[in-house]
Amino acid sequence: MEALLTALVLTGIFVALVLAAYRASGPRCSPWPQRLPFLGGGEADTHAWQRYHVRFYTMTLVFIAFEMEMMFMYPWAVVFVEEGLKALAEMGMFLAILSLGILYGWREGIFRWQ
Amino acid sequence: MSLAAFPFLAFFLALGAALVVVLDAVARAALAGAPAGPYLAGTFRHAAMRLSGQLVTTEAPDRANWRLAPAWYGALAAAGLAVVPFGEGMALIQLPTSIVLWGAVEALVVVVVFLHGWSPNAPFPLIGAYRYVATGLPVMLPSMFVLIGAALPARSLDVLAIVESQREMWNVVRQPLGLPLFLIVGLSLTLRGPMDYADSADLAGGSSAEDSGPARAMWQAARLAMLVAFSAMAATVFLGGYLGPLLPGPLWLALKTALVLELMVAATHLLPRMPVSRMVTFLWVVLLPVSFLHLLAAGLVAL
Amino acid sequence: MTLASVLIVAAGLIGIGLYGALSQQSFVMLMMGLELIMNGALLAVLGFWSFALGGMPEGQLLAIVIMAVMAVEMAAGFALVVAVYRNRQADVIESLTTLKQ
Amino acid sequence: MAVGGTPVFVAAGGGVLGAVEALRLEPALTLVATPRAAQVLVVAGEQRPSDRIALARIHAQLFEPRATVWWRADRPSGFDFGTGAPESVSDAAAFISAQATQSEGEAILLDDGPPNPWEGVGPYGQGGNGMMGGTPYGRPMAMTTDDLRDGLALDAYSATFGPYLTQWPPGLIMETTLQGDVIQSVRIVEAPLAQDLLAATPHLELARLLRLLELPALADRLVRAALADPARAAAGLARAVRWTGLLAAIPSALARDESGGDVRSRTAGRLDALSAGRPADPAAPGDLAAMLIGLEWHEAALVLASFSIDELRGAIASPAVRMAKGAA
Amino acid sequence: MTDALFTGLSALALYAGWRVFRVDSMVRASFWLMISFIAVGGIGLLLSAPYIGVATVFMMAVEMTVMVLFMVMFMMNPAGLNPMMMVHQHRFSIGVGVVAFAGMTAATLLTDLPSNPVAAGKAIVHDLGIELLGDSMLIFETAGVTLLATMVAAVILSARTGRFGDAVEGSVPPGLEPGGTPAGRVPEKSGGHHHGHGGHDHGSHGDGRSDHAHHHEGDGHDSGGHDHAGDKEKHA
Repeated sequence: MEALLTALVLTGIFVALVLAAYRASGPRCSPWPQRLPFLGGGEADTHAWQRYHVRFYTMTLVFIAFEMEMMFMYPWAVVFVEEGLKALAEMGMFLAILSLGILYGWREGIFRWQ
Repeated sequence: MSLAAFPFLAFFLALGAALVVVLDAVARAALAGAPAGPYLAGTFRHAAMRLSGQLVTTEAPDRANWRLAPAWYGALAAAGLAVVPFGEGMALIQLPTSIVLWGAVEALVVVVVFLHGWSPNAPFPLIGAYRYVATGLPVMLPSMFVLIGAALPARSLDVLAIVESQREMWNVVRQPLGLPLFLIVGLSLTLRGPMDYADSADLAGGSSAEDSGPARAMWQAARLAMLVAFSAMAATVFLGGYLGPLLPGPLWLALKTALVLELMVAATHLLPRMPVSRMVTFLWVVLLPVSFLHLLAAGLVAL
Repeated sequence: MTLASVLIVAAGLIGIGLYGALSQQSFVMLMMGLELIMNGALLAVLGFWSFALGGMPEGQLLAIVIMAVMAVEMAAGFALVVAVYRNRQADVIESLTTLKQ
Repeated sequence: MAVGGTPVFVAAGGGVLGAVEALRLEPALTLVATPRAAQVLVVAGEQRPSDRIALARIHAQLFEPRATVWWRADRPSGFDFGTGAPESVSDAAAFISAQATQSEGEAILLDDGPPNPWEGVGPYGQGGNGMMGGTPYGRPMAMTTDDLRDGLALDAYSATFGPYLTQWPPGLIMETTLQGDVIQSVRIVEAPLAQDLLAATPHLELARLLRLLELPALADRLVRAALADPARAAAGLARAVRWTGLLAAIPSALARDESGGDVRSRTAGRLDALSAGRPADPAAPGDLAAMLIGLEWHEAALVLASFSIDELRGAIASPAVRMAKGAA
Repeated sequence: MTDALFTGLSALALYAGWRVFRVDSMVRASFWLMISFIAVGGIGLLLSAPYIGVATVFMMAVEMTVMVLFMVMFMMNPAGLNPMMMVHQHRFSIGVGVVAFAGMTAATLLTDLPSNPVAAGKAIVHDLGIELLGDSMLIFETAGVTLLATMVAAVILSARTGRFGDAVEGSVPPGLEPGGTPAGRVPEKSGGHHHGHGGHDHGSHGDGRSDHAHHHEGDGHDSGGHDHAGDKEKHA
C-alpha cells in the first residue's frame, strides 16, 4: 500500500511541476502557419497520423511470446540457489526451447525491416 | 516505506541532473577540442529562457498526451529512483519485488516515449516514436536478464537484498558482463547517443522535434532525471549501492552514481548510432545470447 | 475491501469486456474486449487467492497462466490479422467470416 | 542534449555551409535542428527566389517572440524584418546571441488560415465525413497504397521535405512518399545549392555524416581542424573517428554507386583522405532518387551525407534523373 | 486507507475499461486498456500479491504497446480524426454485458464465500518459485513449448517470407557469424541491377541469390499483396 501511495504522490508532484511550467509560459494560441509540422520548409499532403506501416511487426509478436518467460524467471531467481542445479537445468531447457523460436524467426528474417 | 528517503530522492534528482549537464558540456568540449567554460555558462543561462517561451501547438495534436508525456517520464524516473535504497533500509518504495517494479518502469518508458512522439501529429516525431518501440522493446530483455542475474545471489527480488548480497563482493566483479549490458539499457531508457532512437538527429530531434518552450525544457529535464535514476540503480545493483567504509551510505551511493553517470556520458559521445534495423538485429542476435551467457555465468557463480 | 467487492469489480470488468467483444466490428477491437475479460478474470483469481485460498501458490500460478493466455492470444490474433489483411486488405470481422467459406 | 548558448536555427542557402559549420563552434550559439527549439532564425547565404514560401514557413514555425538575423544573405522581397549580422563569424555569433533578448517579435508572412476549410463542416463539425473522408482539422487523411517491400497496403504519407532540413544538404528539396519510415517514391524538386570551398573538405563531409550517427562532439572537432588548416594531414583525428566503430555502424552494401562503392566504403575513403591530407576520391551517385527508394529514413540520410554536395548536384543536374517514381 | 485506495483503483479500472470502447483514437483506446490493467495490478498489490500485481503492470505495458502498433496499423482512421462508431449488434451486446455483470454479482452476493486470507509474512514469491519448479519439469516444459508454438505460428502467419510466401527466401540460411554482419547484409552479386536501384539492397539480406529469386517468384505466387503491387505497377 505504501508503495502505491508513494508512486501516486511522485506522479502527482511531476504532473504539478509540468503543469506549473506550462502555466508560466508565453502566449498560448498558435496561428495556422505556425502549426504546420516541421518539414524543413516543405508541406505535407495529409495528416501525419496514418495506418503506420510498422516494419518490425513480426518481431513484436515474437517478443510478447518470448517476454512471457520473464513471468517464470522472476520467481525462479528467488529459489535458484536453494534448488541448485535442478533449477539451472530447468531454466536452461526452457530458454533453449524459446531460443529455437528466435532462431527460426531470425532465419525467416523477422528482425530486419519488412 | 522510509520517508527519510524523500529528501535524498529530491536531492539526487536535482544535483544529479545538474551534474549531467556539467559532464555533458565537459565531455563535449573535450572531444571537440574546445574550452568547456563558455558552453557551461550558456547552458544554465538558457535553461531559464527556454521555460518562458511559447508553447507551440500543431494542427490537430493529441494535446493531453503530448503535454503530459514529460510529466509521466519524470514520474517514472522518480518511481525508479524510489526503489533505490540510499542507506540501510532507506528506500522510498520497499517491496519484496522491487526489481520487477523497475522492470515495469522500463516498460512504461516505452509507452511514454511512444505517446510523446505520436501525439504531435507530425512526421518526424511519429517516425521517432516507432523507432523507439522497435529498439525499446527488445532492449528490455537484456535488462531483465541482468537484473535477474543480480537477484540470484541475493535470493530475492528486493533491491535492498541485492545490495546486502554485495557485502563481500560487488556484482560488477562477480558478474562482469552485467554492467555493460545494463548501460546499453540505460542509454535506451534515457534516449542518449548510440541508443537515441526517439530523439534522433536525422529526424531533426525526432519525438521532440515539435516541442517548444516549456514542453521542450520539461522533456529534456525528464530525460536527465531518468538518467540519474538509472545511474543510481546501476550503482546499486552492480557497485554495491550505499555500501562502503567510513563515509555515510548516501554519500557512497552519490559517488558511485556519479561514476556511472560519467560512463554514460562517455558512451553517449563516443559511440555511433546504427540504423534502426541493424540495431534490432544486433539486440536479438548478439545481445540476447550474451545475456543468456551472463545469466548462466551468474548462476554458476552464485551456486 | 472484501472478496465480494473484488469479485464485483471483476464482474464489472468482464461485463464491459463482453460488451466490447460482442459489439466491435473490428477484429483488433474485439481482442481488446477479450483482454478486458481476462483482466476481470485475473482480478477474480487474485481476489480468491488472497481471501479464500490462504495464499496457495497454485492461485498465483493460475494468474500467470491467464497472462500467458493473453500473450498467446495477442500474438496469434495479430498474426492472423496480418495474414488476413495481406490477402483481403480489410480487418473487419465480416471479412474473417467470409474467409472461412 | 542542449549544451551551450542561444538556440538558433540556421536556414542555410548557397555558398555558406562551411561558414555555418564555423558558426556552430561558437560557444555563444547552439545550432538546433528545428525552429521549434530556436530563439533566433539565422538566414544565411544565397537564397533561391523559389524558396521564399519555405522560408516564410520556417519563420512562422518559430515560437514567439520571433527574431530573424540575415547573415551573408540578401533578403527576398517581402521579408522586411530582422537585422543584418556582421560578416565575420565571431562577430556574427555575438550579434545573433544578442538578438535573442532584444527582439520585439515579428509578424508571420503567411495568411492565417487552415490549409483547407473545415470548421463546421461534417456531422460533428470536425471537417470530415464518414471514417476517412473530408478534411478534418484542415487536412485530408492519408490513404492506402501498395507497398514496395512486404505487400501490406497501408497508408502512404506524401510530403515535400526541404530545403532547410539541417540533416540534408542545404537547398535539397525532395517530394517523398513514405510508408512507415521507408521511402516509397522520391521526386527531386531542387538540387542542393553550391557551397563554399570549406564545405568540400573531407573534414566537413565527414562531420555531416558523424552528426547523423549521433557523434556531434567529434564532428565539431573535425570542423575545428578544417578551420585551422584543411590541407594538413590529420591521421590522429581519422584514427579517433575510426575507433568509434563508425564503419561497423554503417550497414554494408548500402547505396551502391556506379563505381561499386557503398556508404561504408565512401566513408572509409574520406577517412583515408583525411589522414593523408588530400581531397576524397570522387564518387558518382548515378540515379540518386532511385537509390533512395526502399531505404529507411536514417539510411537515406546517410546515403545523402555519403556524397559530396558537388557529386549530388552533378547527379541531379541531368533532367532524366529528376523523375523516378515507384519500383522498377 | 486501503479501502479508499481499493475504491479509487476499482473505479479507475472500470472507467478505463469503459473508455476503451468509447474513444475514437486507437492509441488512446489501447492505453486506456493499459490503465485498466495497471489499476488491477495496483489492486493486486493491495491484495498482498506483490509479484503478480507489479508483473501485471510490466507485462501489460509491453503488450499494450504492441497492441497500439497493430491497432494503428489496421484500423481505419486510427487517430480518430473523424468521430466514428464501428459497432454491430449494439443493444444486444449491452444487454449481454449487463446480464453477465448482474448474474456474477448476484452469484457473488448470494454465495457464502470461503474465508482464508493470506497469512502476513508469507514468502509469496518464494512459494511460487518452488511451485513453478515442481517435482517434474512439467510447468516449464509446457510453457516453453506453448510459447515456442506461438512464436512459430506468429512468424509463419505474419511474415511475408513465411512458409506460405517465398519458399526460396526462407530456405536461405542467415550469416552465421554473430559479430560480423548480423543483419546479413552480404553484398549483392548480381541482384542489384536487376531491378535497377539500390533500394532493394536492403530488402535482400540473406544473399544476392535470394533477392533474385524473390523477384521472379513474386510474379508466379498467389501470395496476396506483393502480386497485387506488381499488377498495379504494370498497369501504371
